[in-house]
Amino acid sequence: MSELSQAAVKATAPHALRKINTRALMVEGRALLALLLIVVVFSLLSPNFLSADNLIIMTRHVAMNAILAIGMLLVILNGGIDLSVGSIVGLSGVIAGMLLEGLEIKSLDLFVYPAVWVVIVVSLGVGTLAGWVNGVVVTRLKVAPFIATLGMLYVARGIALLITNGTPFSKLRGEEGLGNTGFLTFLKGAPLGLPMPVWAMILFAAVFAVVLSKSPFGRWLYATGGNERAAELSGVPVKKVKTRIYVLSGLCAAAVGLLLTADLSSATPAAGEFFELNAIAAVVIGGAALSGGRGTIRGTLIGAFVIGFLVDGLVLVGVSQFWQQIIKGAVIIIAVALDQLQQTLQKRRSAKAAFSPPKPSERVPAPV
Amino acid sequence: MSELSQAAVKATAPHALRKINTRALMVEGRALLALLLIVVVFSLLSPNFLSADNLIIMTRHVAMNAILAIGMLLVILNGGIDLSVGSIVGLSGVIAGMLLEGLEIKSLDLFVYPAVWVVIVVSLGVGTLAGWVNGVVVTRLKVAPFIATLGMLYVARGIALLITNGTPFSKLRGEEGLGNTGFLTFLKGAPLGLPMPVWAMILFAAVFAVVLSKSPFGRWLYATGGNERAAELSGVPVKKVKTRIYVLSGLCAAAVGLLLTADLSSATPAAGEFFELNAIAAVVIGGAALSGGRGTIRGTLIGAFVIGFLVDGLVLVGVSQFWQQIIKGAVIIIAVALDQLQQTLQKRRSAKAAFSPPKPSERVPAPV
Amino acid sequence: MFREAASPPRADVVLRAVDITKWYGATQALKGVNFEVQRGKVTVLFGENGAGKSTLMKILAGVETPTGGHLELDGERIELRSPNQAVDHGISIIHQELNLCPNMSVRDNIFIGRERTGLFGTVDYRGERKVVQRLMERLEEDIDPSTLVADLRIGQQQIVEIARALATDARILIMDEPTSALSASEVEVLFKVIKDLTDNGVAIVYISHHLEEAIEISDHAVVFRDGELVATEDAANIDLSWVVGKMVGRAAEYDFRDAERDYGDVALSIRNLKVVDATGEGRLAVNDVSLEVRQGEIVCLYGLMGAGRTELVEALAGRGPIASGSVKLGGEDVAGTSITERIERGIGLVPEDRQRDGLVQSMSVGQNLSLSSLLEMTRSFLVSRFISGRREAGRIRDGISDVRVKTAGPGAAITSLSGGNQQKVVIGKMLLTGPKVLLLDEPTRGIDVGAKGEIFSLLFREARKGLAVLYVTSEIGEAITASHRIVVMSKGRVVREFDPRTASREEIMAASGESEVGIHPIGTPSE
Amino acid sequence: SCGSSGSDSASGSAASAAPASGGGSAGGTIAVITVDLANSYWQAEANTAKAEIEKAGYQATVNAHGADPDKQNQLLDTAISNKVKAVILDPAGADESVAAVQKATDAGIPVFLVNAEISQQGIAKSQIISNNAQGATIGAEAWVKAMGGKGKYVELFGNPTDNNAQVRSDGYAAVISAYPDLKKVGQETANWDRAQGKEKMEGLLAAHPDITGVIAGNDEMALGAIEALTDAKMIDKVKVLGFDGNADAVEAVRSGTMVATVLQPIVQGTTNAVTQAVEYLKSGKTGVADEKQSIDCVLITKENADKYTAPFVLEK
Ligand SMILES: Nc1ncnc2c1ncn2[C@@H]1O[C@H](COP(=O)(O)OP(=O)(O)OP(=O)(O)O)[C@@H](O)[C@H]1O
Ligand SMILES: Nc1ncnc2c1ncn2[C@@H]1O[C@H](COP(=O)(O)OP(=O)(O)OP(=O)(O)O)[C@@H](O)[C@H]1O
Ligand SMILES: O[C@@H]1[C@H](O)[C@H](O)CO[C@H]1O
Ligand SMILES: [Mg+2]
Ligand SMILES: [Mg+2]
Repeated sequence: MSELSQAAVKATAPHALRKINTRALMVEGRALLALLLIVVVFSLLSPNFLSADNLIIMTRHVAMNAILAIGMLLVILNGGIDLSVGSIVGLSGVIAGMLLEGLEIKSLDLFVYPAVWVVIVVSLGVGTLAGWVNGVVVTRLKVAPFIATLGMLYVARGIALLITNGTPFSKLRGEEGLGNTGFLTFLKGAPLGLPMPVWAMILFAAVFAVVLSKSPFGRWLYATGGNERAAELSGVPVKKVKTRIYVLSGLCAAAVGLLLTADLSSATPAAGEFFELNAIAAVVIGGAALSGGRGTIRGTLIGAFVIGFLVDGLVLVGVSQFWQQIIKGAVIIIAVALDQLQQTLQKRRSAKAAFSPPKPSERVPAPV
Repeated sequence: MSELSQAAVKATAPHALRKINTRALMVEGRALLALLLIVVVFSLLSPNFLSADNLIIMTRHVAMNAILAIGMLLVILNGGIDLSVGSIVGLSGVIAGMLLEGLEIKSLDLFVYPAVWVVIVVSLGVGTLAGWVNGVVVTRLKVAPFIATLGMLYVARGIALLITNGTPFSKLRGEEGLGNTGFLTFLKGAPLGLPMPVWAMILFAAVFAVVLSKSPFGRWLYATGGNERAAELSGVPVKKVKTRIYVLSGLCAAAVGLLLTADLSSATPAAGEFFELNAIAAVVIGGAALSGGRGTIRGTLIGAFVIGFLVDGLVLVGVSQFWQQIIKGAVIIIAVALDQLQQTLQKRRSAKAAFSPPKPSERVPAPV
Repeated sequence: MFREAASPPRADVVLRAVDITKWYGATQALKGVNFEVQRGKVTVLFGENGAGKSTLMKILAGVETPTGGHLELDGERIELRSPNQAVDHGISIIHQELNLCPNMSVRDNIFIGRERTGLFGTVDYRGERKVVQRLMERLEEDIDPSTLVADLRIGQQQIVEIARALATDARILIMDEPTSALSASEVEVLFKVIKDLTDNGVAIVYISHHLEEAIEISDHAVVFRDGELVATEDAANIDLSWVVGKMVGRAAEYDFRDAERDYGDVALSIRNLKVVDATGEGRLAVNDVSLEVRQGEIVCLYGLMGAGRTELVEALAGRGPIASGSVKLGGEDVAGTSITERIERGIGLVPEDRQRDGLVQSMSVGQNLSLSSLLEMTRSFLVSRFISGRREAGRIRDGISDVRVKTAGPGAAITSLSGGNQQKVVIGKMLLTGPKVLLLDEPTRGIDVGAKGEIFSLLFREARKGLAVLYVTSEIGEAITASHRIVVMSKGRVVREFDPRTASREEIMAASGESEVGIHPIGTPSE
Repeated sequence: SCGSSGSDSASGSAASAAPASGGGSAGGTIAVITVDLANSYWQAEANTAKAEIEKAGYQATVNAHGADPDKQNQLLDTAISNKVKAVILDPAGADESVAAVQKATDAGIPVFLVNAEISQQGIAKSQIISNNAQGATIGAEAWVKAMGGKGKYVELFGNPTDNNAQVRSDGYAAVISAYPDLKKVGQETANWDRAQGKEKMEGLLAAHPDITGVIAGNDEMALGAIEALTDAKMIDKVKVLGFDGNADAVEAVRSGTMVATVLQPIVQGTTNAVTQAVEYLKSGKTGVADEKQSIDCVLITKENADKYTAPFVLEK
């Protein structure tokens, strides 16, 4: 089998039958190369870039996008897209903020202060619910994912704004007497020196890497993305898989909503605007195909690091705001174009190989 | 032939092989229904909705989105997407603003004030160029349209910001002495009582309706969107078609940039943000498939009217900002879901028709 | 009509379909069919395209639900709502169209939806891999379980489909055209496997448009026409003419052997052509091919799957790049020209995969027909050229009657046509461009005997008018009965030429390397 | 000490990669974080800050958070990594910015707020804000006078997630409530934006063709409204009030299409912020008693419009 195709196998089907090999690495090579380049360039331009503190800070920034991107990867593997994640980030954060400030039950003239774990569960639940609605609209009403989630982008943001009436919730600390403290300390903590979002990223990445590579669900997902009809005929519960990925994407978005709320110590309805674009970019830079069936968690993480380090690096070395945008746009295109270029080059190289005479050892007497 | 397939034929192939018939209308029927519903509801809620003045104003609002949507339709017919149109709107407007304020040629210590037609041509040219770059990145570098145009979204916006340095150009009136007046009067005019954007919409719609239905290019476009490989083997110049549609989409965006600049009497680099989402929504509500090959100018116009009348109507009757978003999201989903539902129902109906007893007149004596 | 209703109930019937009807919208695909499957026997279905064979099979396999009627398994009424339910009942199917996920490995494809799970519900890849290895051994194929399906050629993909069905250990195995992409030797292996299965009591339902092959394997023959079951017969009592007669209701013309005649000038001349394998495996798909086709001549390119024929004709049509060598059309070199330009100059291709490369499914019959020659149907208006509706309609009408497409009209959806008629549209599209050389890649794959006859009479008619035809086939009978010259390719090279009037099947097959079993990479210097 | 490469100036002036020159013995970078560089108000804020910082012998980096508290958070993180000397910040929300400012302060980087406040004191070194309530009051008074104390009007509201939007709206309402003959018939959010201001105004005009007044939360929205009114040929009948005092608005005041705008002394405020920052870096004190310093806004009408000499600068 050719280098290319072997590599491709590893990329598309990351089932851990074999150890990681050099060929497998080559596939994410382009994104990895971009990442290395970014690291090298910025560490030359700024001595602070590679400081431990800055690395941790940048990784925390990356983490939020990476978690969203992991959810987005699932959707993209299926051949869909989720434009609503940014709005779900905002919505779930706002729900948490609202619950922590206390719910008034008018009819009973009562204020209820749910415990922190309830707050977290409910917020995650709301995000998951929004994702489920996406899934149902896509599978049952047969609305294209782009449109279904575009609708949800507006709806979820509108609901977040309605709930807050535009003003953020900021009493997130809770009160001892009300039994609802700990939200901030828990989600803003940094066990073993790593901030919570980074732990969350590691957790999500690990869980989903296993799910994708080891579980039947993972295989079903790659199958539906590769050929939905074939998957269906093979007995894959296509609709269930599809619904579930939107649910999971909603869950990822809700988790980011919570982490972001803690990070800002306030829940604002505008949180998460345009996050979807960065998440999609991370997934695609990480080697996934928007048509579905191709992509890995590892690649997606690399993609998230490329974007995060790039954005932070540009600020760090003091590139002007306007140039930051231009460079970001160019890097997104170039990173993906490199991928294509490399494939073309590889083809050309093997074409050349077809013409070159066999090595002496292989040479056989030519029939005259 | 079944009703379904006939309807489908008409929908996918609006080429005037036959006259418009009722079945063809039914395809855009759902969007048309949504539009009628919007008109009815809002005219009941507000006596001003159907006033001549308001209709003209709303149509002007619709026009901008409709022109973008026409360009977007071309791209979507091809199975692509163009996220950069909003940024190109901003860029081309800014170019016009810059030229009207005069170009300083430092080396000659000279200020140049181009004539208005030059300004218009150059601005359209810049937008077209941006579209061409999109096309080249998609066809030559083989970057997925979503990514290529996402990159351009950032790059074009960044350039617009760089040019203006953030402050809008507002000396658009020009000066008699400099020979550069007339930009505003021309683009803000209202010949025969219809504002210029409306005329532009009519022009673009008419030209592209003819192009799509009557020209080889139009047919090629439907073919590449329907099955690119087959189109290529049939001798369709696939890459040329593809590049050209991004060019045309850029041109449409540039035209909107000029109209918007005139409308606001100032050129701001932030103009056009998020316009792409409304344009895409209009195209899809109008019955086009994001997978390509299906869609019409007429449908797209109806889609643009649905969105525009909805947004303006909600303002008119005084619905709160937050509810406006929720309703907009819901309407986008519902309009597209209706389309799917109708197709399912139609299938079921024609299946039933096959079973239902023939009408009395057709009835033949049953063999006992 | 229903012969089997009158015949005595057979022993050993495992699966019975009773009074099955099926409607698709307003089309009735099955009109009250009664059908039986017997333990340990091969039941073969014959019928023209669109007769309803696949529809019935899909119903048996739980893919489609019947509009009326029911199924009985071992005498008990069953309802199948999904393919998985059918598999649970021991019914498996190899679909007519390939249903694989190209982005996944052979192993994954074989176990999608039926994973073997181990500890904690994780997939047991190792176990699956072993099963796949055993299946490949049984099918005598050298395919590694971790190969990406996209990297397999179409015949190997069909093997994977077969392996997938075998992996389910079915009691009833339905094979809907399992051999359309297989070489004769692979077919032989498959037949061995089928024999093995039937010996173990498995019931087989088999469909193929390769009539001779199907007759060879059958125990019972069943013939469908227009959604009805029109004949059943024991294998012992049937032959080719019986089958054809029942299928089409008349004897089909299927022998075009011409008297020797003079051909015109050289229309197509290929010199030392080399084409690199597009899958990037670093070898030549077409290796130093030289060939000439004259006006009025029909040349058949015979060979095994993977011999490089598709690469050759695609390179001629301008799809793939030519690595070296020359291609001349009427004496003019076509080097560096695009597909579009080549069509203009008079060379066009009817591609191998009709659905993927031949048709624009979202367009009508008429629009598909006119797609390649739009520019000739334009008139200029103001600044540009526009399609003249009248001229186009006229050309389309001519096209439809020329190639005899059975359709409700030019506005009908292309997907509403039967496979054979779709193929005629693709051919008609190229004929409308007024070609000097027509290339056809497996023009009769999956097409019934009647349509095959029509397509060949069409080609011979055009050839008599001066058209040069180069077509690819993997069916030796076709090569012998419908060509003026047979060129055999193997491993990227032209190995021999034959005169169909004098050549024997055995000679041709031997030249193609048919007798060797298994697959060897092309261009390896091992010869 | 600080090795950051030169700042490619946002104002586009020749990139000044030159190391800290003259003045400040220490040198180093001061980070300016504003809201939106595509808005002339914040552009003025950023330009002033940069110029003043460089005048004082420091380098400046300029970034914008786009009213996104997360982006603000990240920019502050990066500033901390960059070991900047101080931060001049126009915060993204009063509540949402508290934690971010706290973080910088904890990292030993003093933060000086301009334009908008945060909801806690004792974290930032100074909060120099224009007195939005006072500004809204004087603006509304001038507008009420022009209205003759009666008539129907509509309001264009700023970005609802920005607390200045509410403060200004409340300030207007407080004044207007004393005039029962002034009736508010509609309100729309136009997110500080000119294009949205125009579109929303057109909708409001269709619903209420008989209005005679418009109050807007800022100049951009007011300018959009003026465009709409001009197109509808109603500009002579309708009194428009703006807020900010940007150049286009002052031009409109001069030409009579805008009744008045309220100048936010952002240039002065920003200058003060930089001065205090520099002082603080030298002496550990800002030199001003109060953390919260509010600067009164100034009304710009036709009478004093010619004293407007540079963006957001009104000569005494
Ligand atoms: N969905 C969108 N549609 C249109 N324009 C958008 C969209 N999202 C972002 N933009 C535009 O892109 C530009 C930058 O957006 P974004 O907020 O993603 O960049 P950033 O803040 O520089 O990057 P980051 O958030 O990754 O640090 C802005 O001008 C914004 O208007
Ligand atoms: N999904 C479908 N929708 C509509 N019509 C269909 C569908 N599938 C099959 N048909 C129609 O049902 C009829 C029977 O088709 P079927 O595929 O069973 O034929 P077949 O005998 O298998 O033909 P072939 O030899 O070409 O495979 C045809 O007229 C076909 O057009
Ligand atoms: O103070 C600023 C400016 O007035 C701007 O124009 C809008 O946002 C406010 O916060
Ligand atoms: Mg952002
Ligand atoms: Mg079939």
